[in-house]
Amino acid sequence: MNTRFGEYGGQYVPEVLVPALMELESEYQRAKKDPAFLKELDGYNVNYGGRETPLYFARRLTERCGGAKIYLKREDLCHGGAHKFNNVMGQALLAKRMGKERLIAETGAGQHGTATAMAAAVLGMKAEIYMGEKDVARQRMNVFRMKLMGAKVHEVRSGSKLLKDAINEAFRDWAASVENTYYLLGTAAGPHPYPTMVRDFQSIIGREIRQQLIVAEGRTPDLLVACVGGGSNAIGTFHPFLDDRNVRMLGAEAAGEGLDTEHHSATLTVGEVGVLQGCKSYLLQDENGMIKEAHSVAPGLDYPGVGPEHSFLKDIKRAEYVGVTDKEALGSFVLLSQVEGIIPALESAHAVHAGMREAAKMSKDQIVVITISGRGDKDLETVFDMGVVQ
Amino acid sequence: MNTRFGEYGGQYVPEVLVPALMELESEYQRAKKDPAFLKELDGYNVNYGGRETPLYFARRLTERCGGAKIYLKREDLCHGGAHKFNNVMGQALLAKRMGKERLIAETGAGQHGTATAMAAAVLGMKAEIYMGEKDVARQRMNVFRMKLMGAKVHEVRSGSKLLKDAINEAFRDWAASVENTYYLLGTAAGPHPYPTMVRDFQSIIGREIRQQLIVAEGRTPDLLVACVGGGSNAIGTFHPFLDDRNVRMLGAEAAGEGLDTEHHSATLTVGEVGVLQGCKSYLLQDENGMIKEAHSVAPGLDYPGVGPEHSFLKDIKRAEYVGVTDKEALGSFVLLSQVEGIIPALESAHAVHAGMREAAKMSKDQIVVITISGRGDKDLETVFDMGVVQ
Amino acid sequence: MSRIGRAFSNAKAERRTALVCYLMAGVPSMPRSMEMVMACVRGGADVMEIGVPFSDPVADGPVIQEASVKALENGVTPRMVLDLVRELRSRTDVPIVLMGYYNPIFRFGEERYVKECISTGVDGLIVPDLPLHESGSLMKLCRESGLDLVQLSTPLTPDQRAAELANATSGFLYLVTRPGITGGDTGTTPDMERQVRRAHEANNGMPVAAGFGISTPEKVRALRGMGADGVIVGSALVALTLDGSSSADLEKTVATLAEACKGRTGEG
Amino acid sequence: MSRIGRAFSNAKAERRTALVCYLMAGVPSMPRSMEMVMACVRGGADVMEIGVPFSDPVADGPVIQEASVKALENGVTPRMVLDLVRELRSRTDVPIVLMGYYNPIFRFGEERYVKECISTGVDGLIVPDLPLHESGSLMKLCRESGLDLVQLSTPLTPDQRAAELANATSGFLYLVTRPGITGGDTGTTPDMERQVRRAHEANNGMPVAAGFGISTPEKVRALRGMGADGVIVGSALVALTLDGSSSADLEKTVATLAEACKGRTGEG
Ligand SMILES: Cc1ncc(COP(=O)(O)O)c(C=O)c1O
Ligand SMILES: Cc1ncc(COP(=O)(O)O)c(C=O)c1O
Repeated sequence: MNTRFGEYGGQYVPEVLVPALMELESEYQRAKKDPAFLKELDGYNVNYGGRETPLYFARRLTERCGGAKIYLKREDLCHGGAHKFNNVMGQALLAKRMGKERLIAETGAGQHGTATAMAAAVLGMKAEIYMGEKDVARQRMNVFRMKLMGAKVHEVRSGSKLLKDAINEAFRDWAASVENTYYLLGTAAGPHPYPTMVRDFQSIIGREIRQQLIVAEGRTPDLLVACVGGGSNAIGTFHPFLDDRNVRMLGAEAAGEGLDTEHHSATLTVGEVGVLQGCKSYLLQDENGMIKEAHSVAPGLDYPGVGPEHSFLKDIKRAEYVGVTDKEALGSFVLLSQVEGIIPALESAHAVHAGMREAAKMSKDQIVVITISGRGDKDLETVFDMGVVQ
Repeated sequence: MNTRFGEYGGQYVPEVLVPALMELESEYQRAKKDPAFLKELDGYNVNYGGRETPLYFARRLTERCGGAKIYLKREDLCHGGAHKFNNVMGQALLAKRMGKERLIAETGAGQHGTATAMAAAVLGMKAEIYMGEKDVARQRMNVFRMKLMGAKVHEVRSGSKLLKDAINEAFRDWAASVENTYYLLGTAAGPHPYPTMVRDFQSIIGREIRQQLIVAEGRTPDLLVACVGGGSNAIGTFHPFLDDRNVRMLGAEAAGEGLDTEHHSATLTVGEVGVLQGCKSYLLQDENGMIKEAHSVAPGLDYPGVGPEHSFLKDIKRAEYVGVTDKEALGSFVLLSQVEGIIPALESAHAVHAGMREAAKMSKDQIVVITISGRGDKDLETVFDMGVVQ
Repeated sequence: MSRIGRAFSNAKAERRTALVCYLMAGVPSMPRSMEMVMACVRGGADVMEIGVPFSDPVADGPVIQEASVKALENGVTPRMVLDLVRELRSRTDVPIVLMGYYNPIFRFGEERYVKECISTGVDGLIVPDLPLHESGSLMKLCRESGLDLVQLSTPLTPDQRAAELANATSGFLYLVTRPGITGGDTGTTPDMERQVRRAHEANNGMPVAAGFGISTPEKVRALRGMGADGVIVGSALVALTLDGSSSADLEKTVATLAEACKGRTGEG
Repeated sequence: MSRIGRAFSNAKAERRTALVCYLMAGVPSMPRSMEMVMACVRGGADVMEIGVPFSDPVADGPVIQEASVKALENGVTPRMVLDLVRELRSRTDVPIVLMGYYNPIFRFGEERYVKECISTGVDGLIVPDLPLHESGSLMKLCRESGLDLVQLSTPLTPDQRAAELANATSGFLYLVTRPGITGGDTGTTPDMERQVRRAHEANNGMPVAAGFGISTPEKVRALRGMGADGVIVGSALVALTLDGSSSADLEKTVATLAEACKGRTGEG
């Protein structure tokens, strides 16, 4: 299996984890060709996760933009409320197959942690979730959801006390527990084989889009848009279309308070190549190679790294990446709620903004598909406190 | 159209609303036979609402009970998070067809109000929601969701300041605005034709169960279980099976702090026949016919009346109804979260308890279907404050 | 002819518009209810409408809702309202109509309720949430025992149904001045004239009384000008029983309205 | 033979286990770093391992994490660590290994970094997040310029890979005593003996030093008994630079450990 996308990716981990990653790679290779595994995963996707998710023609949003037809891929309707489900279910079943009884995971906003807790519950496994102290404080309800489903939540007090540090802590746990523990990484980053494996599990998004759009419009889209945190929902959306040269791809990163400030998470747009948490990719770092704190109003985008395949797609210009500010994202959060009755996750609101901007420039017979990676219920408190409405 | 179910139902409303109800009845009669209307509704159900919802075989819950196979009908995966969607979408499209531009609705927990706001947004209509002052205070986030989607929320300060009073206020608004306003009632109660119409829109639940179970097991279920507030998710579950004499039906009402206390909402189990808000049915009332305040930890069950069809089904013994206490419901709220990774609405947790109790008494080759009417995210704060976990 | 019918025909004979006054039983208190009703009678009420409180008065605006709550807080029951009527009967012959929602009647038992009404001296019933097509059994009982069951007709009522209501009502036809609930300020609809006319055309002998939001002599005169045989004043009077006004104040207000019922028409 | 190689063979010749001491550069402060390193040298360290702080030290436990944070707060950069080595070289000949994560090296530029290491007097590198199969280009540069690149081997490493590591490493092989991160208390695995043996079998000339959680003379003696050529003490010493201990305290602790490196084996 190729461990890299161009120069990006790799396996930059302590030696103690190398055997586990190799075992994971070979087990994953076998599983993905095993019809029994695929059938079991498909069963959970359909009967438990609520797949397939709709591809919804957003008539009013389209009229609003006055350009290309806008379709929304509704990952917000997945069980748990986000695309995180797709990856978690796949990996949890893989863990079970590997005989691991304990799952560990990092979480920022709490979405991946919740999804992991959920998968552990339904499969009868143990889950322990690492979460930065600051995130624990601002995502109280997601912490409670995890505990409710029986997971143990570890508050991480090291470093910036955010997602990045939760990942570090999860790696530290794994280094000590790797024999009986499966590290269920939440995005298409980290050491090989995670970027490939997570992308494969998330590619159900793009595969469904393809089929659904064929039925609805008889053709492939002109533009795919998704938000990029670690990059899993975006790569899941893009990957099945990589060979379709006429399909453009646009990733929306968090420009936070602006690309000219220190407060953003626009790794691909303004970051520089480096190595973090197992892989080589674009990073937010200072001149000495120290990792910077990321910022975004969307907790799921608040990560200074990005999945290596996106770095590759950027370099070869197969996909474009743009920054969307907190303010712009909040604007489309409200707009989509009012125009379509869909409250998107703040993360997804970044994609909505970027997608609308493009659609407005395109002609009426063109088609834009925006992936709504999750629902915004988790963000209501944040947006409420900001006084955006009333 | 028959306005009654046995002696129950009818049209006990001020004369000023009679013409509107008659118009509604005839418009609904036409719509439900109009393929264009049905197609449009189906389109929204599938592409916007995420139907069909899964019928999930709950393996671990089944093992836990040690009796009949338990399937869960996953209305929690509907857009908005509850079965309320089915009814709201149907009625909102009907309102549009009738040329009404303004929707009004009552809401207790905020679920129906949220669903109405959502439908108004996606169809480009105005929505105004009546909600008791006490409910506004305890369901802050749902109030925000409604406002976010552009709805106006009226705090109702009359009477007990709860759902019942919100309904009164909605009727009062309607009496004055009936010419341009559609009253989008949220459950299978109220004056004819609401109980029939809401039941028809919700019957998609039972129709899907039938088809899905045929695929999964090749037969009809032995027992259907659903919670009963106003009764819409239950009647939607039951109705398509009424003619299948071998299918038992069980409605779970809120026994609150106990049927022997004053704090419950067990209308069918211990109420008496009367007339409230447009229909004759079982009610919680005192010896002078004054309506009593209902109580349940589940805000959506907190209603002293019940849809008339359930009163009829109870009398003819076609369905049974049992009370489930707050404590029992909280227990299954936690249990289902931990055993299946599904956090049910507190309302649905009543059905889970009743369903598990029955399943345990049945044999392993029998089948119980429990309708999970909604997801529990809205209830996390309540349960959290109760200190149920940790 | 019932006592109510006679009250309307007497008024007509005197070229007056009959004045129907509404008060909520037990407001401001059960003992003072009697005094308040008598004040209306002294002020010139031709018919008294007495409200039976209900927990969920869906057809009523804020004032009468508040009065309902007050009455229920004062412990008023349907039984006590009947007792109040019995006592009133020892002091006045004014026709008395009980205005109350259906559930308490249903709960009391329609038959027993009608019997008690007759025996205590009630002349008629208004049940605001019991439209014609739901009132079959109660209407039958009322007819059999000579109790008037008053129907309401509204500006939205189609002609045919308006005619049915005019024919089905007894005592008088309650013409609702506008879509909505009791109380508030109504600009009387010009359409009112047409409504009165169609009611008279459908049942010429039946008096037609207009109500909802009638609070001033001007409005009384306006309705008088539109041909109404009676006017019903509710929230305006109930408000006085809630705000601490004396029975003398109430009597004065009623007297002013009664004066308007005789005056020249067409103003306001 | 490199300076590191010589340090190990000298110790062996003296029948001692070589003592490798780890300190974080810039802790407690940049000026006092020198003093602390020299205390270790005086206490009897055969090799000094100097930590280059990184924002995300994923292989380290709480003590070294804290030291990293402290160093970064003190403004320590890779450049400053190299300067520290340059200064150290005017005072001691002790072999110096820089222990630091890969990204700062990548950012500095592998080639430039290796060159600066050589010119300032660094003898070797440990890069805890750069496993053998990712270290190709750095290893090539190190080989070319005579800088040792130390590989780590763990109890979970399969035999074949352990052999590869033993052959690929230079200076010494870093044997991790147990799965996990630095610091904490290790019950040294009995398996350690087998690990040392398989390393020696794969590459008999290569010294094998055991590290992770070695904090007491007892543990040193135990590892000595299992055939380790060296022991690496990190968190236990770093802790002293964080808790306000003096360089004299540090020297005393190192001396006690150095004593254990000579003692009879098999105890503890
Ligand atoms: C709803 C939602 N969208 C997007 C993301 C970003 O992750 P990724 O880029 O891996 O899809 C997250 C991460 O938590 C999320 O919760
Ligand atoms: C999730 C959920 N379940 C059940 C109910 C009860 O309503 P019904 O009995 O009409 O299904 C509600 C009402 O708000 C609800 O929100």
